[in-house]
Amino acid sequence: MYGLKSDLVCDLPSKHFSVEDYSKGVARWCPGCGDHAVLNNTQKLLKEKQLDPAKTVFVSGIGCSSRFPHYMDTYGFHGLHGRAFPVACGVKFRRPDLDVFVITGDGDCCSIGAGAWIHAIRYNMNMTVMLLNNEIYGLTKKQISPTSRIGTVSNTTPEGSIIPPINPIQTTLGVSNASFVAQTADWNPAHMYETIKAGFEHKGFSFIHVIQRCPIFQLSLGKELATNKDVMHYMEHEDGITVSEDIAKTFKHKLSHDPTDLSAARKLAMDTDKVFMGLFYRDENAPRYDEYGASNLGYTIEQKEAVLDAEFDKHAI
Amino acid sequence: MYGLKSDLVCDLPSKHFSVEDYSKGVARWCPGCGDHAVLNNTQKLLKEKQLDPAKTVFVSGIGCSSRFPHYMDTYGFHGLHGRAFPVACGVKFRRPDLDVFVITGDGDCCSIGAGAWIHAIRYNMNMTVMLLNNEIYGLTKKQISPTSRIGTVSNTTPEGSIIPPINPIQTTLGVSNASFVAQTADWNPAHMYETIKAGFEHKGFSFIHVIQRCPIFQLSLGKELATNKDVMHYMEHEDGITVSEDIAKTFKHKLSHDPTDLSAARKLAMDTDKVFMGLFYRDENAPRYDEYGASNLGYTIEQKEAVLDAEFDKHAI
Amino acid sequence: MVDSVEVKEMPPEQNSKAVVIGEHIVEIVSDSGEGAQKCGQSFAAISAKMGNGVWTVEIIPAEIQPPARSRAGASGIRIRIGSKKITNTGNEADLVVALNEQVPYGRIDQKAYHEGTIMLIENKWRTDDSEYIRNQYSDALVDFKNRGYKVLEIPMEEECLKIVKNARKGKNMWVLGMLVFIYSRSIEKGEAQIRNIFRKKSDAIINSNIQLFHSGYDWAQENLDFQFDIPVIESDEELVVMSGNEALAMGVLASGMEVCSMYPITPATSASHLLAEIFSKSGGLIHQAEDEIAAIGFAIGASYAGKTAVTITSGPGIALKTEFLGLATMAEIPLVVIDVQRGGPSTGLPTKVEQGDLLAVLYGQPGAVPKIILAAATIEECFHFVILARKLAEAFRTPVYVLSDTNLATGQQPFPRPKIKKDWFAPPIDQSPWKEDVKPYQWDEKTGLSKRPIPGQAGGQHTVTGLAHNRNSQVSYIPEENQESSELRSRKFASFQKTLNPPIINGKEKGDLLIVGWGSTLGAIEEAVGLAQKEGIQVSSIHLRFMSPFQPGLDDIFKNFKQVMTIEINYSDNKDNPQFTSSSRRYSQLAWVLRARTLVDVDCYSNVEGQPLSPNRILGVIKNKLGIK
Amino acid sequence: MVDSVEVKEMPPEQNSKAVVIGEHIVEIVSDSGEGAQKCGQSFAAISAKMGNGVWTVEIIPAEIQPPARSRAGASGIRIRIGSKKITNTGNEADLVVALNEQVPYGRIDQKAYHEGTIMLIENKWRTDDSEYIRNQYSDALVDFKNRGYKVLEIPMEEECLKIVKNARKGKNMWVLGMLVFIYSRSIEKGEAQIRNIFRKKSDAIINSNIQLFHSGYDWAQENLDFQFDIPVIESDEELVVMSGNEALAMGVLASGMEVCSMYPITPATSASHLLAEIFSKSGGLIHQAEDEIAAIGFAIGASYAGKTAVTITSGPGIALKTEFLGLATMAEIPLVVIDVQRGGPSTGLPTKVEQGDLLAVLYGQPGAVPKIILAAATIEECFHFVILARKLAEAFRTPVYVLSDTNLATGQQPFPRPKIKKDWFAPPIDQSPWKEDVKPYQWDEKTGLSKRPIPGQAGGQHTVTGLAHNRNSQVSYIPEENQESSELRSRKFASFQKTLNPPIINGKEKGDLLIVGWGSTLGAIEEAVGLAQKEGIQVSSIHLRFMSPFQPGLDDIFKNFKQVMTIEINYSDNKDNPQFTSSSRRYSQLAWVLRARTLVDVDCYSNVEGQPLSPNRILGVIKNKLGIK
Ligand SMILES: Cc1ncc(C[n+]2csc(CCOP(=O)(O)OP(=O)(O)O)c2C)c(N)n1
Ligand SMILES: Cc1ncc(C[n+]2csc(CCOP(=O)(O)OP(=O)(O)O)c2C)c(N)n1
Ligand code: SF4
Ligand code: SF4
Ligand SMILES: [Mg+2]
Ligand SMILES: [Mg+2]
Repeated sequence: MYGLKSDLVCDLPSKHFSVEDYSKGVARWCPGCGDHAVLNNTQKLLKEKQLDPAKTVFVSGIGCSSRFPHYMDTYGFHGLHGRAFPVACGVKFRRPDLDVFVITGDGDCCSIGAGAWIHAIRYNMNMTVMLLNNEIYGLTKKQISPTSRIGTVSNTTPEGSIIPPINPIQTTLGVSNASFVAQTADWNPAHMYETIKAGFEHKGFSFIHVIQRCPIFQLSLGKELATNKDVMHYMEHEDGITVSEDIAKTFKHKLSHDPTDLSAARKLAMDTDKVFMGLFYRDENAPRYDEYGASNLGYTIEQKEAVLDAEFDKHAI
Repeated sequence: MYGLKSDLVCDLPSKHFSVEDYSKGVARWCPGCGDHAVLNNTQKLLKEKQLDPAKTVFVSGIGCSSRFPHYMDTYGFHGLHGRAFPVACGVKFRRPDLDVFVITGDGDCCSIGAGAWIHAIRYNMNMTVMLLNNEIYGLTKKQISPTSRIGTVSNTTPEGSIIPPINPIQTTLGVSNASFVAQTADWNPAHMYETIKAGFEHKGFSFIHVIQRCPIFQLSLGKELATNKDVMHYMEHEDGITVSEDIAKTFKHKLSHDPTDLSAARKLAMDTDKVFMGLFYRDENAPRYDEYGASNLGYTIEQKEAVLDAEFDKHAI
Repeated sequence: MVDSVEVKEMPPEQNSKAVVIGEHIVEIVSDSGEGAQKCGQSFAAISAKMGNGVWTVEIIPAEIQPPARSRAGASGIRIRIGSKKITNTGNEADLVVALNEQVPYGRIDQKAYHEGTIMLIENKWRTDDSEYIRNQYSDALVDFKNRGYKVLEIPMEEECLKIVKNARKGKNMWVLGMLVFIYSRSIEKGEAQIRNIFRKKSDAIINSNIQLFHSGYDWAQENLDFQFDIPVIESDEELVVMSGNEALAMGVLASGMEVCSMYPITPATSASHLLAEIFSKSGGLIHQAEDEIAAIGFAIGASYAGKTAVTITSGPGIALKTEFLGLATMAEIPLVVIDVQRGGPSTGLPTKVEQGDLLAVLYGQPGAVPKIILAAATIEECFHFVILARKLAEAFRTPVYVLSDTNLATGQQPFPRPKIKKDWFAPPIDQSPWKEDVKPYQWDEKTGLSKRPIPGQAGGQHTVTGLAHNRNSQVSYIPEENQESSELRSRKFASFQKTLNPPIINGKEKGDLLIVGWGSTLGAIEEAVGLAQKEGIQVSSIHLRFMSPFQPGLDDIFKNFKQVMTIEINYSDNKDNPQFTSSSRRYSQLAWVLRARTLVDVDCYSNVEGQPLSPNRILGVIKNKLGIK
Repeated sequence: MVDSVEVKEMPPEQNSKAVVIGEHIVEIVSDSGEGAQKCGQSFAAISAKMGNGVWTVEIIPAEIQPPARSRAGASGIRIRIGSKKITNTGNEADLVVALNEQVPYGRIDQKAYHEGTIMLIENKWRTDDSEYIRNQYSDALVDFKNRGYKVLEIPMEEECLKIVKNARKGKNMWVLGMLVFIYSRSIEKGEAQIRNIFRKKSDAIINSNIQLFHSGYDWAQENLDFQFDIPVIESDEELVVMSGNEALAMGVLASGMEVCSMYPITPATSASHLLAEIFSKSGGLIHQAEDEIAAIGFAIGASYAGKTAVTITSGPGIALKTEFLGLATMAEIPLVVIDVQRGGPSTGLPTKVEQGDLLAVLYGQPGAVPKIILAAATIEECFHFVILARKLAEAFRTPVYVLSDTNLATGQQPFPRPKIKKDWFAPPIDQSPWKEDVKPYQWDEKTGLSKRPIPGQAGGQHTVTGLAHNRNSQVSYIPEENQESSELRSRKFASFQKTLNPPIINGKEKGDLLIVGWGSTLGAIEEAVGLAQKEGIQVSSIHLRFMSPFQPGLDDIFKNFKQVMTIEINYSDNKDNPQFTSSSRRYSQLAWVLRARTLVDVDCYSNVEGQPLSPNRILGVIKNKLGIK
C-alpha cells in the first residue's frame, strides 16, 4: 500500500542519533514557559524513534510557540501566521518518506488559522500536530485568543472578554474525518511524552492539544490548572494512551474512555469543569489524503513525454 | 436590555408590505434550482413579519446562491467569496435595529469561508444564516466542494473525490456558543418556511442548513434525496420546529428530538444514512456579541469630547 | 414585415460559384445551453484541420442563467478564419448565425457587426405562439435591416424537427452543416469532427447528429445563393490547436511539475480541468485547496520539499496570495504562479478580458519583493512560458509569474506542434548529502544565486523563515545583515536581466510613434501597425514578454521615436477629459512602469470595456495620436 | 583592569557647576524586563514637563526572551532632550546607562555611540560569582575605553540593596534619580512622575520607589564630578506628550469613529491597547477579529451600516486585506485604514522601522483601485491625520489610508495640545428617507462624488456589489458602463487633488539638490538639510504628506533644482554596485513613483537597516550626492 513509510526507509542512515543531534541553539522562551517541555519531549521522541533529522520537517506559523523549528536540528519551515497547515500538507503530499510535525499556537491555529485547521483535519494527512495552547497571544504581548476564557483581561479586552472560548478538542471532534485527538499538559512531561508518541505512531492527522503555561501573560492558567488536582482527569483504556503506573498515580481522578467512541469523546470534551488527559478519539481507517498524494510517484520523463505526446495528438490538426 | 429590537422599532412605517415589496428583478438561477424556493420562502417570511425593507440587510459572499441579495428589494451586500460573515457581523455590531440575513453557499461557507464561519458561530450575533448547500461549486461550473460526497466526479476530480465531506451541521455543533442549528430542504417549501421563521425568531446566530438541488451540476443530490422517502426524517418536539399536520404527514419517518440536548443533536448529525429535518439544537442563553456591540451606543459629541479632553490631560505636560 | 434576402436556387456544382475571400469572421450567438460554442469550435477545428488560420473567442453571457432571448444572454462564439495565420479576434463580424433575434443585440452593444454583415436568423419566432415574441421578432428584423445588415431567415427548427424530436439539442450540428457549406469546408472532416466530439456517446446520438449536419449542409446548398471559399496556403508544418488555458495545462505537464495547487476561479479554472484529466496519468496531481491562501501555501510546501509546484489563479486569488508571495520571495522558494487575468477591480468582470494585474503582481507585497514576471502574448507562449517559468524558478530560487488573460484563456489558435524536449521536464530532486561547508543561503556575491537544500538531503537541515535571516537561515536583526541579504536577493534579478535580449522591433527602428504592448493584444497591435505602415504611417511596435525585470535596451529603442505609447486593456484616465490634469492623470499599467524606468513621456491608450481590442480600433488610436484623420 | 573615570566629590551647591548644553542624547540599555523603558519615559516626561524638547525611541530586542546579558538582548530607550523642539532621534548618544556591560554591544553594532560618549555601567558584574562573567565585564570595559568611551562604574545594585531586597525591581527608579541629578532636572517633578506611574500600586511600593529615586539622586550628587543643564526656552503653549500609536488612538477617538476592527500585529497593536482603555467610555468599541481579513470585512460592514470605521494593521496585515481593500474602493465604502509600517518583506523585521509599504498600498490590488493615502511625518500628524482621514473617507466615499511607521509608533514627542473641535467628530448617521430620484451611485459627472444610502434610510435599498455595476448598483457587463463607472470612480481623486496645495519648500526655491522625503524622517532630514545649508550647500527639501494623489506642483518645484533625490527607509539597489545597471536598478519606493509622475531623474538614498536615519547620515548622503567632502 502506498503511504506506508516502511517501503521507503531502506536508506535510513545507520548512525545512532542522540538528543543533541536534534537540538539547535538555545530556546529563547521565557523561563517557566511551557514550550520548553514540549521541545524536550519532542526531541526525546525523535531520539527514541531514531528519526533521521534530514527526513524530519517541523512546520510552524508565527507566535512564541512557532519559533519551535528553529530549535530543532531538522528541516524546519517557520512560515506565516496561521498558515502552518497548508504548508505542512504541501510538504507531506508527495513525500511519504518525510516525517512531518506541525507546531502551532492557539491564535495561530484557532484564530487566523481556523479555516486551514478545519480542512487539515479533514485531509487527515499523516502528520503530528501540537497545538500549544496558552490561551493568550504571547508573541504580541497579551491580547485575547479565541481560546481565552470568558472574563480574560488583556490589552485589547481591558474589561474582560465576553464570548465563550473555542474548545479546540470539541471543534476538532466536530470535523469529519478527524482521526486522532488527544490532550496533555506541559507540567506533566511523562504524560506529554506518551501522548506525542501515540500521536506520532498514529497514521493520520494526530491532533494533540497541549495545555501550555505562559507565566508572563497568562498566569491564571498555570495557577488554576497545574495546581488543582481536582480538575485533571486521566482517561484510561487499553486502546488509549498508557503511561507508567507512577505517572498514572499522580492523577487523583481517572475514568475509562474508549477512544473509538466519538459521542463519548465529544461529551467529555464538552465538560468545562474537568480536563481530560489522554486519548479522546482515534480512527485508524479514516481516508488519508497523503496516500492519494503518494499514489502516482516516480513517473519517468519518458512516461510523461508519452502522455504529453498523446495529448498533442488529440489537439493535432 | 440592549439588543432588544423592540426599543428601536418605534419608527416602523405604518405601510403594509406585500411580497412584491421585497422582490426585485427576475431571479437568474437555472430552472429547477433550489435557490428559487429559498428566495420565495424568505420573501414570504419578510411579509409575514412585515419587516421594514429599509431596515433589513441581506449579506452574501460569491456563488450562484450569493446572488440572492440582488433579488431582494432590501439593503444588500454582495461582497467577496467566503467573507459574508465578517461583513454581516460588522453590519450588525452597532445596529440592533437592523435585521440581518446571511446567504452563503457550501464553497463560500465551508471552504474559503471556514475560518470566518467558525468564528461567526462563536460570536453568536443575532442574524439568520442560510447555507444553500448543493454540494458543488455552481457558479464556477462544477468543481467539488468540501461538502461533496466521496466519489463525486467533478471537473477537478475526474476520478472522483476521496475525502469524506464536511458535515456543516456537525461542524457547527462542535463550535462553542452555537445557539441554533436546523436543517431543511428546498423541495419542502412549507418545512423550509417554518424553519426560516424559527431561525429568524431565535435571538442569536441561527444557522439553517438548506439542502439545495442544482440540476445542472449536481444531479445526484436531487435524485437521491428529494425522491427517497426513506432517507428523510422529521424531528418532532414541542420546542422544535412545528409544521402543519399535512406537511408532517409527508414524512414517512419521524422521531422525537429535544433541541436542548447537544449530545443527541450531534449523534443525529453524525448519521450518514438519514437526513433529519428540523431543529437540531437551540440555546437561548448563549452570550451574544451583538449585545456587546450595542452596549454603548448613542454617546453625544460632548461626551466624547470630555473623554478626549481627559485623555489629553493625562498626556499634558 | 421584413423583406429578407431572397432565397434562390443554387447551381448544382459545389464551389463553382464560391467567392474566394482571404478571411472572414463568423459569430454564432444564442441563449446559453444551445451548443453554439460546440458548433463554433467544431467549425474552427475543421477549418484549422484544412490548414486555415483560425482564432476563436467565446462570447460569455453576463449571468449564469440570463433570461432566454435577452441581450444579456448573448452566448456563443466568434471564429476568425483566414488563408494566413490569424493572430487576433479581428474587427466586426462578417457573418452571424443567431438562434433568436434578441441575442444579437448583446453583440451590437459591443459594436461587433458592420454594415453588410450577413445575419442568418432562426425563423421560428416569426410564428411563435406569443404575440409579444412575434412582434419582437419582426421589430428586430426591421431594425437589423435599418442597420444595414443582410438578414436571412432560416428555418432551422423546422428542418431539425424533420430529424429529431427536440430541436434544441442538435440544432447546433445543423448550423455546423450549413456553415460547412457556406465556407466550402470538407464534409468528411465535418463528419469526423462530429464523431470525435460525441465519441463518448451512443451510436444513435452520433448518427442523428451526423444526419442533422447533412441536413444543414443540404438545406444550405439548395437554398442559399452565396458561398465562400477561404483557400489554404499549403504548409508541411504539423499544427496543434488549443485554447490558452489548455496550453497552460499542457505546459505544466511538459515542465515536469507534479503538483498544481489551486482554487477554482474564472477564467483560470478550466486550465485545471484539462490538467485534472491528464495529470494523474503522468505522475502529477491537482490539489483543489480550500481557498487561495491554502492553495499557495500548499504549493510552497510542496515546492520546498520537492519539485517546483504551480498555483493557478486570477485577480482576486492573486490578492489573497499576497502574503505568501512575499514569503516565497523572502525565503527563496521556487514556485510558478499563473495569473489568468480577468476584469477588475474587485470581483469586477469575471468573464471579461483585462490586463489589470500587472501593478499588483509587481508591487503587491509590502517590503522589497523583486520577481520574474513573464507575460504570454500568444496561446503558443502560454505553453512555452510555463516550461520556462519552472526552469527560472529553480535556477533563481524564486517565484516566477506567468500572466495570461481571458482572451488567451478561452481563445483557440493553431500553432506549430512543439517538439518535445527531455530537458523541459524537471529532473528528480536532489537527495544527495548536502556539502558540509555550504550554507542554506550560500549567496553568490555577484549573482545572488544559491542552491537550496531539500528535505531529505542529509546535512542540509535548516529552518526556512520569513523573518530577516542570514546565510544560515538564522533570524537576524543586525542592520548590515538585512541590508546585505536584501541586496543579494535583489541581485538575482539584475543577473537574470543580463541573460535577456532587447525586444524585437516590429517595423522600422526609427519613426514617429512606437507602440508598446504586452499580453494578448500582440496580434491586434501588429495587424493594426501593419495596416498603418501600409498607409505610410511611421509607426513601429514592440511587445514585451518580460515584465520584470524588463528586457534591456528600452531606452535605446525609445529614443528613436518621436512618441511612445502603450496600448493596453486596463484602466487609464482619459487625457482629453479636462477633469484630469497632468499631475493627477492615472496611466495604464505598463505605461506607468515604463515612465519610471525610462523617464520617457510614455502615453497610453487603454480601456476597461472587457473586450479584445480590434485592429481597427488600434489603427484609430495610432492615427489619432499622430493627428492623422 | 580598567581605569574608569575617577569619581570625585561634588561641590554642594547644585547647578552651580552644571555645564549648560543645548541638547543631549541619553540611552538606557538593559536586559528586557529591567524597566529601562519606564525609567527613560519618566525621564523624558519630566524633561518635557519642564519645557524641554524631547524625542524618545524604544530599543527593542530581537527576541522576545533573548538570553540575559547578550547583545541580541539590548532593550531600552533613547531619549533626546534639547532646549528647542526636537524632531528626531539624532545621531550618536552622549550618555549611556547600561545595566550590564554586554547590552551596549547591541547598540555599538548599530553605531549608536561616539568617541567621548559617557557610559555609566552597573558595577556588580565586576564581583560576580562567575569567573566567566567577571572576565566578560573587565574585557568589555577595556574595549569600551579603547573605543574612546568615558566609562564610569556605578554601584547601582549595591545602593539599591540598601533600600530593597530585590534590586532588579526598582533599580530603574534609582537610575532615574541619578539622571535627574545629572541633568539638573526638578526633584519635585520626578517625585510626581513616580507617584503617577505607580498610581495603581500600594503606598508601600510608591514609597520604596521614591526612596530609590532619592538614593540615586543623592548618590550621584555625592559621587559624580559632572553635571549638565539643558535650559528651557519658555513658552506659554500647552503641550501634550505621547507616542505615535497613542496619537493614532486618540485620533480615532477624536474622529468620532466608533468601531475599530483589528487583529494584533507589531508595531500597530499598541494603538489598540490605548484605544481599548478609552474607547468604550466614549461610545466606541474595539473588535479584535479572528484575522486581518475578517477585521477589515467587519470594518467594512460596520462602515456600510454606520459611521466610518477604522482598521489598524502593519505590512503582513495589509497583504491579507488586499482583496477587501479592492472591494471597498469598488463599492465605495468609506473606511480608514491605518498602516503602521514595519520592516519587510514578509515577516521581515517586525519591531524595526521601514517605509516599505508604499507601493503595496498604492498598487496592491488587481485592477484599477485609486485611493487617498496620507503619510504622517510627526506624532502630532498621527493624531490629526486620522481625523482628516475619516472626513475624507466620507466625503469621497472611499477608503483612506494613513501611513505611520515604527519610529513614530514607539517614539514620544511633545506637541501643542490640540484644541478640540466639535466638527472632528462624525455626526450621527443619516437615517432620513432617501430621495426617490437619487440613485445609490448618483455620480456627479465632474467630481465623481455621490452620497451613500445607509441601511435604515427608507427608499435607499440597493445591493452593494464588487462586480462591475451601474448607478443603480446593478451588475452590468455593458462595456461602456464599466468604462464610465471606472472613470467616475477615478475622477474623485482628481477632484480631491484640486483641493491640495503644493508642498512647502524647506529652504530656497532653487538649488543644486532637492531632497524629497515622507513619513517619520521629516525631523532628521530637515535637521540635516539645515546643517548643510549652514555649510553653504545649496540644498532644500520637501516632505510629502499626500502620497496619493500627490500634492500638485511637483514639476514646478523639481525644475528649479539641478538634482532631485528621495531619502527613505526602504530598499533600493545601490547605484554604485556595478551589478546593477540603469535598466535593472530598483529604486526606493517614493522615488519610483515620482519618476513615473514627473519624468524627472529622481535618485534615491535608502537602506533597510531597520534604524531611524540620523541627521549625520543624511548630511553625508547630501554631500556625497553633490561631490562635497
Ligand atoms: C498576518 C499576521 N498577523 C498578525 C501577526 C502578529 N502575530 C504574531 S504571533 C501572533 C499571535 C500569537 O499567538 P499564538 O498563536 O497563541 O502564539 P503564542 O505566541 O501564544 O505561542 C500574532 C497576532 C503576524 N505575524 N502576521
Ligand atoms: C477569492 C475568490 N476565489 C474564487 C472565486 C470564484 N468563485 C466564485 S463562486 C465560487 C464557489 C461557488 O460555490 P458555492 O459557494 O458552493 O456556491 P454555489 O455557486 O454552488 O451556489 C468560486 C470558487 C471568487 N469569486 N473569489
Ligand atoms: S511570552 Fe509566554 S508563551 Fe511567550 S515565551 Fe514567554 S512564557 Fe512562553
Ligand atoms: S448552476 Fe446550479 S446552483 Fe447555479 S443557478 Fe444553476 S441550478 Fe442553481
Ligand atoms: Mg498563544
Ligand atoms: Mg455550492
